Amino acid sequence: MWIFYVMLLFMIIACLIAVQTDNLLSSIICVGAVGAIGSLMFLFLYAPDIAITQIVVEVLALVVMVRVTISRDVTFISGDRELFGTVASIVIILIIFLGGIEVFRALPDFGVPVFSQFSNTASQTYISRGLQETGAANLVSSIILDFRGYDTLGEATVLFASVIGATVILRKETGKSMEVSR
Amino acid sequence: MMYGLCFLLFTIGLLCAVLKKNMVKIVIGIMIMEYAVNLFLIMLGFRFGGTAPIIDRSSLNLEGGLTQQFISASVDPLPQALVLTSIVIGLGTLALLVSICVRTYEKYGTFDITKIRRLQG
Amino acid sequence: MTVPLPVFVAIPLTAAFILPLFGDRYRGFATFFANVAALVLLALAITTIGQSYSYQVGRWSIPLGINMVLDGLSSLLLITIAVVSASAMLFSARYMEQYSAKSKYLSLFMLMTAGMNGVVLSGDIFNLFVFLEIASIASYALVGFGCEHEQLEASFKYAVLGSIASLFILFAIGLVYGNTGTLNMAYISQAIQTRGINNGLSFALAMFIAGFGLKAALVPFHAWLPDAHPAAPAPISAMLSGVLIKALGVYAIARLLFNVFGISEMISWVLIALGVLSMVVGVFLAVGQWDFKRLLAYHSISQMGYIVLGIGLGALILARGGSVVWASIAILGGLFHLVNHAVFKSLLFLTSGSIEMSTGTRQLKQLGGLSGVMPLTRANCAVASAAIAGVPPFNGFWSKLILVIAAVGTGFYTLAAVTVIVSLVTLISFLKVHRYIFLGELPDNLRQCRENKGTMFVAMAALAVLCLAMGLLVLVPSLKAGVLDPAVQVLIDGFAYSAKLLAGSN
Amino acid sequence: MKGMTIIVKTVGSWVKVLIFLFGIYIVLFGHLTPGGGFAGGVILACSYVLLLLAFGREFTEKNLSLGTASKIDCAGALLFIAIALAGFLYGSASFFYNFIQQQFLAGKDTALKLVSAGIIPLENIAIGLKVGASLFLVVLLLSVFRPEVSNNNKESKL
Repeated sequence: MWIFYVMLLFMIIACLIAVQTDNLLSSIICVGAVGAIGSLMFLFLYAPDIAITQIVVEVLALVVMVRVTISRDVTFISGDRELFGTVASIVIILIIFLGGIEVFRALPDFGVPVFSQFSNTASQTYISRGLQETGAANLVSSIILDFRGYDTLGEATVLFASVIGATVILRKETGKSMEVSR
Repeated sequence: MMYGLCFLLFTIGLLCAVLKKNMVKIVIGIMIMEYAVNLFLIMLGFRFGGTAPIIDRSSLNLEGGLTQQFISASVDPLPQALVLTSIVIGLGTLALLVSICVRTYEKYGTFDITKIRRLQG
Repeated sequence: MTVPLPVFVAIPLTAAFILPLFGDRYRGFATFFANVAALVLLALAITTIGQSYSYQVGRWSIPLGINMVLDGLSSLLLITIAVVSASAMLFSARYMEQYSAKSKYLSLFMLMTAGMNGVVLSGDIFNLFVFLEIASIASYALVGFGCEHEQLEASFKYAVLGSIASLFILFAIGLVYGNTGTLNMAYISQAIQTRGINNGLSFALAMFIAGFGLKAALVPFHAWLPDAHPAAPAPISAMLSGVLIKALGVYAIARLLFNVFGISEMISWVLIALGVLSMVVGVFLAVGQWDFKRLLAYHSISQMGYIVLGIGLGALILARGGSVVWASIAILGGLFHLVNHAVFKSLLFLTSGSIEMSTGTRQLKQLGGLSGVMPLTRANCAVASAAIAGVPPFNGFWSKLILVIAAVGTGFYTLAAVTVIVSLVTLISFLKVHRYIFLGELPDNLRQCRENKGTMFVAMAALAVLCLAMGLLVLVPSLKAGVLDPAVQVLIDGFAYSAKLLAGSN
Repeated sequence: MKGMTIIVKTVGSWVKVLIFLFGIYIVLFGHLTPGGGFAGGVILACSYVLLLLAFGREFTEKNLSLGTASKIDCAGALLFIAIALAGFLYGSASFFYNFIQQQFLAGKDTALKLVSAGIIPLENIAIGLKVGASLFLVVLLLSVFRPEVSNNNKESKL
């Protein structure tokens, strides 16, 4: 139990550093630390699939982010936006936080899975009959590619859309001649 | 309590995304929010002393069926499937946001979002 | 014959995946291909009128698998999306020739259509989120398509706010899962009916309203829209203002509130407040604008207010246990205005694109006297302006009239007055548009500009004809009973949604 | 971008193969062990990203050019949707119908074998291709991107 608290506190501290430091590179490295600890935490939460995915995605995201920031922005952009907006946002977000914190009492305690609280949930069927229905030993695989394969089609499409979008945004010749004259 | 800390992580990310004026910091804020949400979803399915939802030899009995022990110990696989999807979606969003940042930087020479607005007039 | 529902997602997705393969070499064929796909979708969407059935993907019964649900509301939205996307696609055939990377544009356009179709057909809350993300990510990229300064900044702002909204929605989905143990909307609704709404679910509902409200650009959350919609290329502005904010925002809110969570008086008041705020703030910000597309974008916020007001009013009457007839009139007004707004606002954005393509500017002060040069565009613009301002024979008039009747009939005289006043201000604002664009003196630098004929005109004219003809949807009883009434009935029935689906699955 | 030193290049050329093979393993055994198409695809992309970082852009583009990566991206996505649509062909079946499992493998004891689970391994392969190509494409695009104009701002600031 305590190990989860330690890891979560570590993540929160790393996040705070990432948010507050002025140096972009160290900020990104802190985010990397958050991701690495998060991946470890997924492993302890018995989610090895997610742990693998998280760690490789983290590596790739870190490479991309470092690539973007290194040699680009050497100036330190510090400080926040204008005062009124800042105060208003902080107040609103604090209200959301205080409202939200109460809400988690309604959930089952940490360590008691949600699906055990209800009868006839989909997850119980996935666990007890997933192997014979789909033949996949990895139940997460059987869910994402068979029971909820339609979601995965959407997921692949999201990635496709973002790659096409990145190609469009980063294309060499933009070819629009009219609005330049503005 | 764990859920509350997780929500705190979400709030930190939200604050970072809303308040900072550096574009990369805003992207970092969104990344942190994503971690928090993913963690929250996985926590919902966690079971103390459970096993991962992956069947191996030890969880099959002699007839090839599942042992009762596995069925009663496995954590919830559904949130894991959702998180796998949401990690990919997060990566897609990140790629797009970063490319917009890079393009903007090459146009303006800065990541400062308030300066960009001023330059535009 | 019933169309298998995944077709509505599979056709645009396949088109989107194929187009980048050959689109750069054969631009003409790629355009033709995309147009054909859009027209096929339109034809298929029309066959769904009056039908209602569900489809279980992969033959897994719910809640194991995902189901797609077609009912009156989905069908109405499907047709709207198909009409607007077909005409915007036709318009972009020539309009997008001025940009490079056209095949990528067509692909993103198709992805956006697929995402919206997926959202309106989904019966699973996480699946809805996934398709919402497809449509949103495609639209972030399309807003930044021009890669000029304002496009990039608008795109970044839109992408950041949109991602935050998506994460809110995802967090709320997590809370819903934690409190009900299922993701299927029918099962969630059943769980809520048996166990009632606890703290967690009401917080989730608040996060849903914030998230979808951000996507719908209702007033406290509207900051991104006036930047993003004008920055996109004109056909995309038409899609964004015409259908995207409705399919992703209003549809999702209405579906969740009426069919899943159930309505309460407080939520109805929240909706009404959001609606009135959007109407008033949007229109008064619009009056002061001198950029044609930006003005239209502010009007989008204002018109979205009408839709939400109608739906909220209906919800309030239902929650108070008032007369179902009046509630259905209010909801009818809201939904009819949704369809009407999709048609006339996309027409307005298309005319703005036509003007911008010919003259190279969209600043009202730099334009003038175009009525002699661009008579066809002017006629289309006049039709659409009359429709948005609520001038009698056009479609906008009928939906606003229904809304006013509903407000007066149930005793909300203030709301009726606000509706009428906002409509008048809209009229003034569009008189200004006509005065500065089409009347007055033709500036010297615009003497060479020419009318856009061909496919661009056909696309605009089709929408203009619809603006005139759509009044028939409420005036002819058989049309009303076939198209609009089933959609209204879905919202009025409320929890019957889940009962029907659960009965069908067993 | 010229690449790094000879040490990095030598080690990188070996490690790259290992990472690539590991990615293939993760993709192929996704239905039996943790991993799957997505994680495997990212690992495949990572092997090429290593190549990009160690050897520089020209070398990598000779191996896997932008155009090819984009085509693999589309092909993977098409393959995935084709598998999904193939479910329509069998009987009264439907979108995403696991026809191989339900029609050919039903009743056979395939648990924990490589050939099992019907369309799931095929879908894993499609996703692996798609994800690997598209993520490599993103990294390559971001490192290639040096626009034609507007470097004056940067100079003046430094």
